[in-house]
Amino acid sequence: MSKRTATVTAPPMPEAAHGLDLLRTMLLIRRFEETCAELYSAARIRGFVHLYVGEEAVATGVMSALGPDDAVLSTYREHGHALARGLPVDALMAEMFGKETGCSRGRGGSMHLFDKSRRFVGGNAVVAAGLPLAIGLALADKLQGRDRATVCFFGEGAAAEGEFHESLNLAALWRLPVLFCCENNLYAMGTAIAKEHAQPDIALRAESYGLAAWPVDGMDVLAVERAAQRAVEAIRGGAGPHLLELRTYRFRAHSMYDPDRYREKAEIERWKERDPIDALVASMRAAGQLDDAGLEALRDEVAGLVAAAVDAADQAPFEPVENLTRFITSEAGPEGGQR
Amino acid sequence: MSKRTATVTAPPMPEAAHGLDLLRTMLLIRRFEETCAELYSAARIRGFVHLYVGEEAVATGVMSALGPDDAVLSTYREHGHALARGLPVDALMAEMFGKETGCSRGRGGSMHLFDKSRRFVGGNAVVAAGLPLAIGLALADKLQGRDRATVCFFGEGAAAEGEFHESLNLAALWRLPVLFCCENNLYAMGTAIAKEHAQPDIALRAESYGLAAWPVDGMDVLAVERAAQRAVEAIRGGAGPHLLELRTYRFRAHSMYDPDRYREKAEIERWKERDPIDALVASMRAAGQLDDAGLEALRDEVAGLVAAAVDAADQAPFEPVENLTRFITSEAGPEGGQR
Amino acid sequence: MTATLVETTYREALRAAIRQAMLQDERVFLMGEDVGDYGGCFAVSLGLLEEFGPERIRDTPLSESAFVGAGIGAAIGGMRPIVEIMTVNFSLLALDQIMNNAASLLHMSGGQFNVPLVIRMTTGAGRQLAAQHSHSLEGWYAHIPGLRILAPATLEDARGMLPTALRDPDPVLIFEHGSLYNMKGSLPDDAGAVDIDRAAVRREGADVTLITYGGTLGKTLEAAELLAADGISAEVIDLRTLRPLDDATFIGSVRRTHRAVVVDEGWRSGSLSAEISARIMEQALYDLEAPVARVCSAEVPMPYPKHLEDAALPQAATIAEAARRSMRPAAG
Amino acid sequence: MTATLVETTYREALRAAIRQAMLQDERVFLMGEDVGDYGGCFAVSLGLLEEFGPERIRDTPLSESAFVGAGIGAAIGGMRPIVEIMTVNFSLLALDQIMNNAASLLHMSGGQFNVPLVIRMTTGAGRQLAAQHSHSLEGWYAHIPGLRILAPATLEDARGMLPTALRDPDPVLIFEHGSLYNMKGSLPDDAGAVDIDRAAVRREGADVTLITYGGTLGKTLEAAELLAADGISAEVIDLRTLRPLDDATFIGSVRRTHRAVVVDEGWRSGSLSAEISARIMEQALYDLEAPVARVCSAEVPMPYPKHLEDAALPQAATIAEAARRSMRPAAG
Ligand SMILES: Cc1ncc(C[n+]2csc(CCOP(=O)(O)OP(=O)(O)O)c2C)c(N)n1
Ligand SMILES: Cc1ncc(C[n+]2csc(CCOP(=O)(O)OP(=O)(O)O)c2C)c(N)n1
Ligand SMILES: [Mg+2]
Ligand SMILES: [Mg+2]
Repeated sequence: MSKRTATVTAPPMPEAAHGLDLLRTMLLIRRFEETCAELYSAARIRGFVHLYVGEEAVATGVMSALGPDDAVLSTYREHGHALARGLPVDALMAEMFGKETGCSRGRGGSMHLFDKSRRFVGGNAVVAAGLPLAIGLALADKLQGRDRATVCFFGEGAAAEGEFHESLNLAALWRLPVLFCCENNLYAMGTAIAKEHAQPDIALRAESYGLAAWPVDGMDVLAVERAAQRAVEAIRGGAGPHLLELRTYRFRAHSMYDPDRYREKAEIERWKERDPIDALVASMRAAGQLDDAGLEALRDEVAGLVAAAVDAADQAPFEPVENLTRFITSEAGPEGGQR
Repeated sequence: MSKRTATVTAPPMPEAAHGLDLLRTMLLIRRFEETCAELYSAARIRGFVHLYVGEEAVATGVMSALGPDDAVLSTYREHGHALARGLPVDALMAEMFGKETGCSRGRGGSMHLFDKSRRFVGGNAVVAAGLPLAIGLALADKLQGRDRATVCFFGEGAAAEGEFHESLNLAALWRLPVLFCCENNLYAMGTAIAKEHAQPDIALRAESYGLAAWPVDGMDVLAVERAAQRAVEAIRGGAGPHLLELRTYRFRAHSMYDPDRYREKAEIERWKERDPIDALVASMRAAGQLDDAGLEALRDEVAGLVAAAVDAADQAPFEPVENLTRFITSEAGPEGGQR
Repeated sequence: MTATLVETTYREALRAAIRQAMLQDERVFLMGEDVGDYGGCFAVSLGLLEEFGPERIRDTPLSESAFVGAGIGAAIGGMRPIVEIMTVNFSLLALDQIMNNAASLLHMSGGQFNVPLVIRMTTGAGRQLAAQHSHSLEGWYAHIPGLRILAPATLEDARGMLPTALRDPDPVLIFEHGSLYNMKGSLPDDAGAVDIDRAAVRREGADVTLITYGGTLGKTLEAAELLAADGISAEVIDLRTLRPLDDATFIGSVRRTHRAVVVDEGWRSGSLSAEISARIMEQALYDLEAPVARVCSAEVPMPYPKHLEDAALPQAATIAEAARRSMRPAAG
Repeated sequence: MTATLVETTYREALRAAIRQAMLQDERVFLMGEDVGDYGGCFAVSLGLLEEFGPERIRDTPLSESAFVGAGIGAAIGGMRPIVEIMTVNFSLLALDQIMNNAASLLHMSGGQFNVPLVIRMTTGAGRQLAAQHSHSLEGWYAHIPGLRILAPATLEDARGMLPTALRDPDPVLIFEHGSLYNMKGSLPDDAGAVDIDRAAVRREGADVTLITYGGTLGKTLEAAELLAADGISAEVIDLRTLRPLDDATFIGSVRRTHRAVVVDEGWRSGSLSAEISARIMEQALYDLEAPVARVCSAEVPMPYPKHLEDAALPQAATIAEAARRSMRPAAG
């Protein structure tokens, strides 16, 4: 790896209220997903489900740097992105259940969460397929003179796909307001990064396109937030696209299908010692911003939200079968008239 | 551009006989293509035809460094590669005419020249589509323990395609015996390199995959030959893939269809002053290896070859229409028996 | 005050359509390889860069997947992009974006994200461009739910399909047959948007229905002439929109003529012609006096030489012969 | 000495086939995403890395176009690669390599460069994987000349199609339906290569021919049971090879039963079912007592919830109902 692997070091502690917000988001993601795992085992959630446990600091830190008009593109490992972006827990849980009240009316499931009102342009289950979309969203902003950023998440595995190359080149060539967020969790399914990339330093590679690219400690939500803030500020200032390589780790298997045979238990345990939630809790305690009661209250709060979401999802209706062929084409019809 | 644009400087003059070989090949390519251009205007050659005029030093220098067991992958701009690789002029011209005696039985035309006996794995008319094939050919050599190189030509425009990225990564990751030859002629059809690449230094970009990559003066056949020899030697020695960025220029339009509206006449004229044939002639004259008579004799020789090829192609038969559906599947049938 | 007719070509009609759309709607822009400095690989956009500048006539690097995906993103972002893929042959590199994003986003998002994108590309064989530059895949694309597939075969449609497509809230693919760009004719000077919901009867007839679209319309009309000389009255239907198919027009015709020949430049097996035949089977079996016949391309990667290419493609004579056979099916 | 039967699964049969090929032929190797350390995304290659090592059980980066192209190159270079694309959904990223190189090189080179490559991939819906993970495109691939398309629906074919495919000098695509991996049954311990030229009659019957393949064979056999209960005798044909199609078997059957229902998990318009219907139209129109019916997937990107997915897919009940309707076509 390059000499540039050193990450931005410990930023100063933020105000307590802000720290609590970040912590709440991370706890909510964790709780949501642990519940999903249980519901999956109980066969009440189906399909492919990819958990984000361990990576919460990434989504939480990045989203915290965005404004409501910025756009977000996610992957199939997207619960964290969606929650951190502020999608309602109820709508997400209903989507996991395939209910009509889900954020995609139940049609998408875990891998296809969408929310137009929050410019959350969705989960995408084809690896790297979101990058070209990000180029287009940013181009639309540029052509319309809007001062927005488009953020695109993808894994280090995705960086081997041709779309990564084509998209980074386009973004740099056209100086588009895109923030590429590469979540480097060291594995693409069962394939370790050393078997994916001849040069595994993604940030260094990204620089060869003429992007500003920074490696960031993805287990430190404050470091992530600060890097994202700086990048988004630069992007808005017209500095062109940026890439953050967020070095992180997933504590659980690739998906609920995966028996996780390819990693050493010891490696997983080592990373768990760097749990991003524990880390923030420790810093806040040290700064006197959090005590046991405070933490307990937060945990209860998010547990309550998730439990309520499960109940609501349970009771929500399924979309009637007659609706199957809706949304193949738009119902509004052509501009200037009904179809 | 990077500080690395300085190219290998004037190598010593080779033996006269070798210089004459190189010169003969370049003259042959030039004469072949000028004849093709005339035949195209006379509508005796059809389809898309892409001329190599101005770039002859590249094919000539690279092929001179190869052995008969090495494999070559080319593009749609391939007459020069084919001739330099030693494909018979007759078979090439017959192919341009679509005759049964053509190197692809007339089925391919200008963009699809093939010759199995010379491991010339063809013209490929989809930009960058040959790179993955090169990976496979080199992998086959590696798996079978054969000490061969696979050479893959493509343009600087092709380097923007996803296949470039995926293939360079695979080659470097698996340390495959591939020589990538990027013919940087500054334009992809009508698009100048500055509109194609955020970072137009292809050699520098290639290095980010962990390849050895060298820029080379593509108008100097001796420089090309020397660089290719060194690269092929290193590849055979197990040093893994190499990339040569061959800086060159096409003197004619992209294809016979192209009115060439996008380049300044003055730019073209400037490059013509660096005509690779003139340059070699001048060096050989200066070294006392060539005089007017010698040059005239060579010109006559290649003109004779090309004229004879045109006559032969003219008289050769077309494949009977009944054969249309041959070669959709192999005629030999499955291994161990007829189909 | 009536419109005057002006001489034009298919290429110019396409260009006029793009130009008008750019003038009328700031959200429209054209993006693709060589649409700008080069003027479009088939000169469709010639001159537009000078008029509209490089932001709106946007040259892209060779990266089909990324710039098609960028078109999808820009459409979601409020623009009305026209993406040009040089030819259908290279569109395979962007097929994931087309099928899994453009065609699917509206449904996957439960109706939230529609994709008002127009993709134009050249299709078809007949110019000796050999195996990798001669595909006719528009019928194959018509398999994909969520897309509208258009194949302008006339000047009027070359001029009028784009404005209608740009008003569509969902992705539309327009396939321009490479052999039509130089087609000459006249159009009213106020020609504009045409409907894209209905097939068109290009010639009326009573004995047999010839169903086709795009690049083979001309040959099919020629075949109808040949048949007329034999006393056979052929109706010629131009499908125009390959997805969704306007069954009603061709089924209605077959009910009257009792015979049909489908002419389709795609490879025969699994071509659109099979779908047309299957729909006639389902909706009009009892009206048929002969099996629905198909005249398609030979199932070969297209060979370069003219005699083989001609033999591989539908021709007026082979179309007429298929129609004649359907007039005497027992003998066939 | 007769072979003994052993209990196995579709997955194990596939694995046994790969393993045997690797043992018998040094030129064979397996390449794809997660075939090694992970054991194959559907565990087909589990254990093979340990047995054959990382050179021959070769994990690739996420780069479908490059590693499929590399398979083509390796085949030309004298190897016998088996390339695994995780699922058909991602194969679109490699489609240019498949159509423009694998399927075309032999023809473009005038017969010089054949491509003895086998590509395996998972296909199909039914596991609530939603729009981007549920395509059934094997019938669509069957449009491409130069490819052989296989769809093993039984343990015997899961075990036997690969060895035959590996002896083929030209590219073969094998589509494994995702819902079949856990299918249990028994095979002779010496099971091996099967023919890949002929369709199979999986159940004999006299009243109606049900034509299907791959993932819908089971449902079609169930439908035949339902029909039997109604006194309708259905013949069930498993196409097995989708290109080239063995017309003779299904045409012969339809000539006897006079009725056909095609069951195909692809989207209806432009699916393989249309081609089957068109061929029956062309070859057996006068034998039909009812229109050939099609039971296909609804033309939607697959929705996630089970009730909608079930409604979108062919089911035993809908197949049986289509067959019943074809018994009384006038009423239909
Ligand atoms: C184009 C494509 N190929 C393969 C897959 C199957 N697949 C899903 S996730 C995944 C690994 C992706 O790894 P990475 O990009 O590092 O993201 P992570 O899952 O680690 O977050 C693979 C191979 C896919 N969805 N899309
Ligand atoms: C995938 C693909 N896209 C577009 C084209 C059309 N096309 C043919 S050559 C060419 C330019 C290629 O430029 P470059 O790679 O620099 O090679 P050069 O022609 O300059 O030798 C283009 C756009 C194609 N053949 N394939
Ligand atoms: Mg990863
Ligand atoms: Mg070039």
